[in-house]
Amino acid sequence: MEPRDENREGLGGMANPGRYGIERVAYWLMRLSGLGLLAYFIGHIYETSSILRGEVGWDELMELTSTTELHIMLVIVIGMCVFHTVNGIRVMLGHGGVGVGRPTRPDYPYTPASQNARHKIAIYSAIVLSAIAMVYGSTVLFGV
Amino acid sequence: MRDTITLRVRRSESGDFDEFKVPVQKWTTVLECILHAKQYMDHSIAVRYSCRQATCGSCGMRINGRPALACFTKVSELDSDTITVEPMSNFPIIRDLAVGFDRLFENHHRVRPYLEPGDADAGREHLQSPAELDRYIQFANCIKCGLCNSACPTMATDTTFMGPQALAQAYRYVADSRDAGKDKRLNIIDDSHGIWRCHFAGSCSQVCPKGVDPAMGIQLLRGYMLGFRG
Amino acid sequence: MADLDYDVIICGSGLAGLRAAIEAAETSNSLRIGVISKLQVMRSHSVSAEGGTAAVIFPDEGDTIESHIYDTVKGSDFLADQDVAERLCNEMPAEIYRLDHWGMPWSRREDGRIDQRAFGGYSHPRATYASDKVGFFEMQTLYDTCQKYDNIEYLNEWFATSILHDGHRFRGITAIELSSGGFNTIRAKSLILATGGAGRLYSFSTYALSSTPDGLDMAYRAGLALKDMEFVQFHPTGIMPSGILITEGARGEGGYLLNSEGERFMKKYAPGKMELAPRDIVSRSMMTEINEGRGFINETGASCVKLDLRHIGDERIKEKLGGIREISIKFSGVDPATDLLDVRPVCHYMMGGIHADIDGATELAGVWTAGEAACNSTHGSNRLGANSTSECIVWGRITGRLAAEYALRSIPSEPFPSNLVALEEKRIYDGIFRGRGDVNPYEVRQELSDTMNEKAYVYRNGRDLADGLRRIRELRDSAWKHVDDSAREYNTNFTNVMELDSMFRAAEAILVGAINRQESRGAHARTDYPQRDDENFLHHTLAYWGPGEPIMKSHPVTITRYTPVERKY
Amino acid sequence: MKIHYGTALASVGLVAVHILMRMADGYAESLEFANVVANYQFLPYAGLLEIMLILLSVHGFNGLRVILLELRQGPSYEKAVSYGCVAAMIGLIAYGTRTIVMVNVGMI
Ligand SMILES: Cc1cc2nc3c(=O)[nH]c(=O)nc-3n(C[C@H](O)[C@H](O)[C@H](O)COP(=O)(O)OP(=O)(O)OC[C@H]3O[C@@H](n4cnc5c(N)ncnc54)[C@H](O)[C@@H]3O)c2cc1C
Ligand code: HEM
Ligand code: SF4
Ligand code: F3S
Ligand code: FES
Repeated sequence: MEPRDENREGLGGMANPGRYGIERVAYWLMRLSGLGLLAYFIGHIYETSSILRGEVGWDELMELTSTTELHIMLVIVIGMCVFHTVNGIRVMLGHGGVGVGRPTRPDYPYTPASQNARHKIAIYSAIVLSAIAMVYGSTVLFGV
Repeated sequence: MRDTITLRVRRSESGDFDEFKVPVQKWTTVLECILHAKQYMDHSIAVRYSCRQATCGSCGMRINGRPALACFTKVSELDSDTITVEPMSNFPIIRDLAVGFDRLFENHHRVRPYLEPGDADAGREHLQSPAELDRYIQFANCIKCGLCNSACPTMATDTTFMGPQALAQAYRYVADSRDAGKDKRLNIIDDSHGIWRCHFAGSCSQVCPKGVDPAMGIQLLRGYMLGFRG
Repeated sequence: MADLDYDVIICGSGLAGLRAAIEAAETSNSLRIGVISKLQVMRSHSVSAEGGTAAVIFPDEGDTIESHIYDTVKGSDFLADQDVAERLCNEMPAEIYRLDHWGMPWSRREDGRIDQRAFGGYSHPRATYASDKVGFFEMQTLYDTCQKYDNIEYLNEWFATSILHDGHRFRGITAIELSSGGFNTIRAKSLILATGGAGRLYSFSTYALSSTPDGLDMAYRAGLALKDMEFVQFHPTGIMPSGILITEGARGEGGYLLNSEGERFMKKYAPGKMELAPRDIVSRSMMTEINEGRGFINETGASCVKLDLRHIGDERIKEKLGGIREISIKFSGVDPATDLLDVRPVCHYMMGGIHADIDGATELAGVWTAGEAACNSTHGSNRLGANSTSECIVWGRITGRLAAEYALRSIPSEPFPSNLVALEEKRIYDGIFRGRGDVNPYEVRQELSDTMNEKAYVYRNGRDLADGLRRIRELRDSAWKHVDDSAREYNTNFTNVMELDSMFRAAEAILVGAINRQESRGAHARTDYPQRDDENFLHHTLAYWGPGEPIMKSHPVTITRYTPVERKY
Repeated sequence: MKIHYGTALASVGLVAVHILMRMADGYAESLEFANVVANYQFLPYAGLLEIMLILLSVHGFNGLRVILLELRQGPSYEKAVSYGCVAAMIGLIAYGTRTIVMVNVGMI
């Protein structure tokens, strides 16, 4: 059966972070940053290979990548990298069952223990840390 | 307190919304609104229901965008003059609000949702302490309503993902002190569309009406597979 | 028109149906077993059962099977068939353990043994429980256990309409697949009818909205008798305004019933048992209090009394009564740990049903019946709480085994009654689906159930009952038989009309039975005949379908060891 | 997925070292040709780069593969995605390795 016949939400459902909690936002940022980093990583490998063209080639590339646009990109990459790493550590712990609470008899109104403060704090920290890193990164890249 | 609201029902035939003005009181549930519209305004609305007390799992749908049980959502809680009801996403639509559950039942079946007998004496009870009971009882609360599967982002695109409902049930039996079938079950969910397709997005737990917290069950289960837990 | 073929077909997938399916599947793995349900199988009404399942599992603490039997018979106001009650009590303990081995999350004592709680009408705490979601967990356990067997197939959301037989024995059923609207013949060698109770005949009811008498009616139209239909149980504590059940377990855990003078009025009616007297007695006491002006008026305008659970304490309520805590907070806005609940007697159980013997066999070869749909006379004129899930499980097993064995040896010789299929198709499509009318069937259904509520409630009298019967017949003769919605897929209007059609016949059987029974016994309390009359009425009522009116007969009660005495608590 | 977690965990430290190197002697200096070449020719650092290259390629392309597998299903699609990602991964590793090895042995 095609996903459409199944009334699947499709990409939009996967990519819409708005309707549920911060956990869903984290999920979405994680994917986005993973893909972003991969793209950067590929670019980066290509970039560094210019060293094979000697000092001239290298400097040429350094020149080429020192534009404001690319520096902004780089700042975003820094942010993604920090978020992805910090959240990645959280997610790995979570996936291993660490900090997801422990089963007990649920009482109405039910609050899912896995959606707890520890994880929310970790997500917010990841966001804050990546913001700090981005600020720091821009001071280095753009010089103050 | 409002005394009428506008109920917007997504119809499968036209693909559009039909609107109904329905009277409400303090206790009126969304299911009662739908039934009022069905019984007195437009018979042809198709909706599944039975127990009207959040135990049978029939009436899952999207209410103002979020998956919820119609019988367990009061109009007064929604705090809105219009209520939009749509079929649960990630399930094939049969008609209007009624969706097909074959896949959910199949996935539930796949995880061997029953005790694998150990060497206990069949003529009497297993001893199980209240603390041991508490280790799985929340997962046993699952009413198979499918709301979790409707909210999960992996489910939104992956037609073969087992889904939080089934995975949580796998955990329910693994965590039961009377069960001897853990290895078999872990083997089944260790599939390319099994447990690894959960990314701990947590939406399943946020919409579950019974406090099952499938996200927790899945991560604890994965804890076994990653060697975090014995 | 598709044609399906099974060895055993089980109609209804509540506790009785699923227990039967497992037993049949275990009897032989060469049998093909079909479970057909008008709901998705695991959503059957049984999931709503809350309080407990009765069994004697603590003989070491002084409980005895003998006492369980006597409590059941006394509770029934001596209308139970005593050999049947005996069988129930004897078979139950093993079933509790079997459920445990199948995964039932029974609530436990500290030492790990299965716990039990007090329930109305018992001389020992005997209700085995799993918090207050017994039926739900039992359904889950049975459904999940069914997943072990490859020879069980599920027909989810198939509405059975009639029984096919060749004049000698059962040959199959007809059914409509809801998702496609297709009309089908299902051939089978044996049938177990486990279609549950029909409490939606009453508008104030604890039952699921799907609990209608279409299953009973199938048997009735096939010529089988409905037995003891006049005995309808009213549970004392239906919460206002929804009528959702507050389990007897709430009183089992220590809850009080209070009148407007703040008095535990049960001391006047059953000083020995107080709130834990059998349900018929508690419900009558409540109605007496209300009728004599000592009730409360709920926000909705209906009268009620109060149920006080506050002294049980928040923690114990959460542990033992979590389900009703959820229900009262959600549906009535009342937290039982801090406030009183408004409760009123509510339609809860039908002692009557398809006439069956001690094995669950009906009058037609190849057809068995189990659970609430059946009347094998375990409960007589009043069922004790927690005995119904027990009955479902015990007779689920018995009929599952017998129907499977019958299927293994049955080779029908008569030709298949295809003419009956054609007749049924005509009845449904010409008679009902394409009927003409301008009266809204949903309004008729509402009125019918309101009438039953008004005229055949806790206290009855000849005039009201006759009035009710007249009203029901008027409604029946109005032009309601039509379906506006012509879609084939998932046409619930169609099933609603089918259900309504059956409700008329069942309501008639109840009312005629109640009019004829000029005595008060168990749940049937006539203000014009307030005494029990063993001389004239110590017998079961049978109703057979007749062209104008039901044909009423009587059937003897089996009395083995306890002679009827006055019932006092 | 175990590979995914393993590669992630292993790279956390390495990426940190790699980035800290950029910061240790100032971002701009660290990127001067001579410094970069010196780094490459310092065997332990070249080793670090190589390991990181492998780990992150595996991690990154496996991550991409996961997302693609969740987007659509079907045996041929899934096969194509898996082989495609492995191929891209090998390609990237080969390409990166070429740089590292050549600079390391002084082939510039
Ligand atoms: C709120 C509530 C609480 C209760 N609590 C307790 C308790 O604590 N202890 C106790 O012992 N008892 C209790 N009871 C009683 C007990 O739950 C029921 O008697 C019992 O569950 C009935 O089970 P069943 O298997 O006979 O039928 P049900 O569970 O009612 O199932 C009927 C089945 O038949 C199917 N069906 C019906 N008609 C058709 C048709 N035409 N075609 C196809 N399928 C059809 C339905 O889909 C359903 O699957 C309670 C009852 C209520 C209402
Ligand atoms: C070094 C620190 C890193 C850590 C701790 C880390 C951790 C993780 C984890 C745990 C996941 C799985 C997320 C999930 O299943 O929901 C993941 C996904 C992913 N990672 Fe990383 N990662 C790191 C660096 C990188 C880098 C540098 C790249 C780019 C090459 C990358 C690319 C990806 C991709 C594409 C995904 C898939 C996205 C997803 O499934 O959500 N990661 N990472
Ligand atoms: S886990 Fe919760 S949301 Fe999912 S099916 Fe079960 S009860 Fe419904
Ligand atoms: S929403 Fe889906 S991704 Fe996992 S935590 Fe729940 S199953
Ligand atoms: S009707 Fe049963 S869960 Fe809503």
